[in-house]
Amino acid sequence: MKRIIFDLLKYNNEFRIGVCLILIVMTMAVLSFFSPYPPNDVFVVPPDAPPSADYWLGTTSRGQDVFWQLSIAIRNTLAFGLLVALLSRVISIVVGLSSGYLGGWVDRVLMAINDTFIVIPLFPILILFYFVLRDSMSTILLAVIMSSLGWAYDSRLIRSVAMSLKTREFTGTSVFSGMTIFEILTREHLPYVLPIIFSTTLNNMNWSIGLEVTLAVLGFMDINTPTIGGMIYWANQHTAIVAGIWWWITFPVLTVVATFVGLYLIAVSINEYIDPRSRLSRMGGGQT
Amino acid sequence: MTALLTLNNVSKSFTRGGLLSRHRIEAVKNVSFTIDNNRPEIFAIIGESGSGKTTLARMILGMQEVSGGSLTLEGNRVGGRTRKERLAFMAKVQPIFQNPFEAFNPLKKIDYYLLMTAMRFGGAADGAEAEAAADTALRQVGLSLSEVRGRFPHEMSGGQLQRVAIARALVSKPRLIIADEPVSMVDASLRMAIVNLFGELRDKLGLSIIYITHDLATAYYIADRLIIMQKGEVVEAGAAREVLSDPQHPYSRQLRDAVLSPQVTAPISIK
Amino acid sequence: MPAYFNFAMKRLWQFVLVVFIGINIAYVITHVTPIDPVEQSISAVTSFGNTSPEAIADMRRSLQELYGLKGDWIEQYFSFWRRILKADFGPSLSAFPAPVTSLIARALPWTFGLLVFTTLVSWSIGNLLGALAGYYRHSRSLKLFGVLAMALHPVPYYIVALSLMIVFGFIWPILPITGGSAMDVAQGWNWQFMASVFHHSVLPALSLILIGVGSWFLGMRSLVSNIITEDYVVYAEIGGVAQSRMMGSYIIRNALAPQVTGLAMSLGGIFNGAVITEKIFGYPGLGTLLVDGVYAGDYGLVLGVTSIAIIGVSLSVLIIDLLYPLIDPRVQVAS
Amino acid sequence: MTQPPILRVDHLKAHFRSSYFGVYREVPAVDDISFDVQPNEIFGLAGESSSGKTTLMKTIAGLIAPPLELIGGNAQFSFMPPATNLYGADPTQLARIRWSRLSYIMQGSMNVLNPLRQIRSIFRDFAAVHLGGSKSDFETKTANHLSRLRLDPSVLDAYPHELSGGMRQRVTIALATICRPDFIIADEPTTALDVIVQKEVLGMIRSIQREMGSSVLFVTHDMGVHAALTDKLGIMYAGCLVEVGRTVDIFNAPQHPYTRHLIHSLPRIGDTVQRTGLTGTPPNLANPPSGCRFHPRCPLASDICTVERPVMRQVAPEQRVACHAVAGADA
Repeated sequence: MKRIIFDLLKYNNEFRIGVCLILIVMTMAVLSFFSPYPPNDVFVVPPDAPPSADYWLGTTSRGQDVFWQLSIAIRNTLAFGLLVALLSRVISIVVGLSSGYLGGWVDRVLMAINDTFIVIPLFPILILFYFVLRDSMSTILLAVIMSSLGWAYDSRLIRSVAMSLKTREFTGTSVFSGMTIFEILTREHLPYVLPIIFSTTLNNMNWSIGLEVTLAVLGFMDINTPTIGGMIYWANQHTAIVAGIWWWITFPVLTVVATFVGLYLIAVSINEYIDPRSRLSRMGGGQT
Repeated sequence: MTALLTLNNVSKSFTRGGLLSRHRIEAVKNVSFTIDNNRPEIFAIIGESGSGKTTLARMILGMQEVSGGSLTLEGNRVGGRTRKERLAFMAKVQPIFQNPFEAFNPLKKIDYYLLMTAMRFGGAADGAEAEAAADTALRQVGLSLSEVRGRFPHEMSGGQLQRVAIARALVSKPRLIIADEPVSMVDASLRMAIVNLFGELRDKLGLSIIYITHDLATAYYIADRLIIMQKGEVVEAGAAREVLSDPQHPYSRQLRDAVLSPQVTAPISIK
Repeated sequence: MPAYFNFAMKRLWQFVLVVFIGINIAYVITHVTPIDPVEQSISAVTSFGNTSPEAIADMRRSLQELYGLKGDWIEQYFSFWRRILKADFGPSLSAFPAPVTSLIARALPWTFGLLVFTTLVSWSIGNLLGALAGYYRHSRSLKLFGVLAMALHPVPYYIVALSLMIVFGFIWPILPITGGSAMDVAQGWNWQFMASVFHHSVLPALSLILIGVGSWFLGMRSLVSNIITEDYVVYAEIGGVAQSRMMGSYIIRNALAPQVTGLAMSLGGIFNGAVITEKIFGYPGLGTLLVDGVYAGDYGLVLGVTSIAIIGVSLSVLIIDLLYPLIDPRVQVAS
Repeated sequence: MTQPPILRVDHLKAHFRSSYFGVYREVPAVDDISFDVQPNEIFGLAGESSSGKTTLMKTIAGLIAPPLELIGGNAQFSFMPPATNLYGADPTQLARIRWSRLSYIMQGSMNVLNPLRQIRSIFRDFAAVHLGGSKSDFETKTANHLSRLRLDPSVLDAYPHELSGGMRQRVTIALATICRPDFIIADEPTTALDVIVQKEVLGMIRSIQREMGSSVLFVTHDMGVHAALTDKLGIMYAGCLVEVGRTVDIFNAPQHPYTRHLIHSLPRIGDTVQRTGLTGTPPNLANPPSGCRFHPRCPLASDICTVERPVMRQVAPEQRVACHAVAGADA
């Protein structure tokens, strides 16, 4: 793994740009721990101040410093994305690996459910959730709901790899070396899907952050936890664009776009690295 | 005279298609033969693609259910229902696969599989015993643990890997080895060494080998008995050299006549 | 033909399953909540203004019926399904007493038109450019397009729509940023109205297309760069097959099958995008209806739009799936 | 035998040069190889996996793409202008030659035909330009040609996946021969086939070659196929050609120790001689042994073999061998 990262850093432009963007965003997030203001307090600074030496990114109409708000918001947003991604990884790994390896009716049942989750438009369902839960919709609960909805596409990917792994002869060797199904799945097959898991984690983070921003902007989640979506929500509530407080909207948007593009570029370059075909074309000499 | 492996009218059919155009494919039809416990032999199953030979092998290994007839190892159903039964079965029957480069996980060191087999089947209580068992097995194929330890599959040649695969199968001290096309992916210059090794294992260790192949020449060279399969059915069976010297069934004859021998006789017929 | 019939039956079964599971999720969501949805809805509606006590009682009755709060849970479950199947979601609370069904019927053509148009446009343009970029890998302009697509594709619909709105609504105000047509133009099949609809749809359509083109472009480009290493392409190349034929019948044709599957699989996501885009631009479609329904606490409306969305999206997926064998003759022999 | 060769391979060298994530590798897959192919003959090329035979074929065919690089030498077809090879020829010239004078039968018939195209269209894509004539003319020509290979014209309506493996390979052969090319390059065309079908397909290649008088460069690792089909034979080991001659001479009197081993190690039905495998392992081409590349495994190796690479020597009128232990005149 260390080797892969090193190689990619040295030779892959997309990866380098992605890592730079994510490092910037993560630095922002870490800075939140040194914020001079409690995140939920309002009117701690003069409102509506444009970016200046005192307030680097300006202040909001609610009297908050955009820079420090942004740092706590991006931290929460990233944490949210990571939580959804990790939880949904668990489902997609379990479903994908076992469906691919066991085959038969287990596979048919799991994949029928899986395909259903791929097709169903999730956004109306999330909205329905909010509609009935209203104020009890906490960020953690939303993360749990989203991860139980957003695993299907990736588990199909994992399943296709698992199916080809099952037919490879070393799986037979493992069976006849006395390994249990659990050992085969975790020790023999899991290492092959790890790169996919890694890149889908990043893509899934993008997906969940995107939905979080969207839901928050509409006010369909806990708007008191500062997130990027929440910031934009408040800016919209105060009609920041019309009022000319452009910095209140622009900087959160820029930050979140940097996150999206950064995560995506890293995922893409890792995908390219693990795709045997593109790797072969770079190495060459596969056949003599 | 006790039977090691008994196949009695073994059949296998698959169902293909959906609810309405369901049709059955009979991959193996009524195959019967017995391998004796006291007379180790190399038993060749010969057939082309689609003859059902690989399906038959998978059934003998308990990797696929039998859909008709009975298939027993020392009187017990092959495979086994519980994990304990399966382990007991696998200790007696071990496979060797076609592609030595694929037989071991490329991400794992090879000795891992030898030691795992020794711990699970060989009765090895600790690491040292497992290593000793692995080393013994490797010496039976002309290698040793010190040559193999810590090496990844890509660091070895196809011939070496196939030897290690055989050694791994030997660790559990099996009674029967199922070798499915074990030399078809091995380079010609190394192939005969592997084939000869099968003969040695039969003679020195007294184990039986089911040798599945489409190559009639090596079957003639090493096998004691054989069956020839076509579309799931056994069309001819008997002592290997007798059958191949004078095949009776039209298909066996056709097969024998299609073998291209490495000698220039008449140029290939132009029909 | 029996093979196709089989294939079609399988797809149909998947469709039924999706709708079944989807509607069940909706049922479960609305029934496991600890909050009393009826009182919650009524308080949400009444907080907007003065509603007569008779109307409130009327609402309460229809809500209780709609939620299926009468009888035991089996009875509730079946009455829920009965309503869904009859497409009867009761009267809308926010536009009382207009039935939810008529609100949805009014909004549906807008969403349908916007979605079909943008999806077809972005799918074809994205795939065409992607195929060219995968085949002519050294073209500078296509590379530049690739960079743009990479920067744009991961950004969610909301952000793109918002940015377009800021640019074209405030910085350079040349396009209408809200509504489906101009207020002063009467709806009807006349030029003036059509032109107004078109004018108003530019921004919502553009934001959907921008993202769509990017993602189809990237998908197609990587597909094609894999396909050109396939044996049959290499063989056709050394066989001197003409370039145009190569591009059309060998490369694009073979990349099309996975891209059609991809289209079916991403329809749900595209619909999500449409919901939010419509809301931002005040476009009078299902998305706006859904979001406004939530704000107004209109349970029947939210449930109705959700159900229609689930059925509509899976129906579109079914149609694409059924057409798939036209593109790939191989599925007819596969089991 | 004074006829000029249709293909002259002259000190051809092609190496894989790659710099993959900073690690430079140079693999001499084709290392200084010379031989001629005469008109109207089947020239066989034998060798184990990674002996460089496929790379040699690609280099001759001009299919050189990074990381494969042409280092030196030439592969000259008689139908090309003097001193030009396919690699680097101008595209219009190549387009004229391809399929009308030079065609290919590739390894793995499974994937060489576009899965989404009917056989009829594939024939049109490849051959219509060269055969000319109206659409119905072309249809008739195609159908006639197929019947020559005992293929029913109805295969034209099929998609590749609807045909069996043997059928597909016969279609590929029909496709490669329809323009009656002067030279056909065939890379392991029968390896994936069952023996009965293989024999049939080989007979077909043979008969159509004799009928058209084309030359075939036939690559396979299967010595049985070479014995049955080819007129001349070249043996490759680790990127080098070690022996070349008439097939019948090579099988009856193999000179190079490696060739001898290849022929004698294989069992035959009807004799029970004990056969042995070769010791040692095939060399890693990225790091080949010094001197003669076969010396670590050679029973005849002496000191000179470890340092000096043997050159090709004439040992019989039409047989050349590269081995220090085999006496012969310098070629």
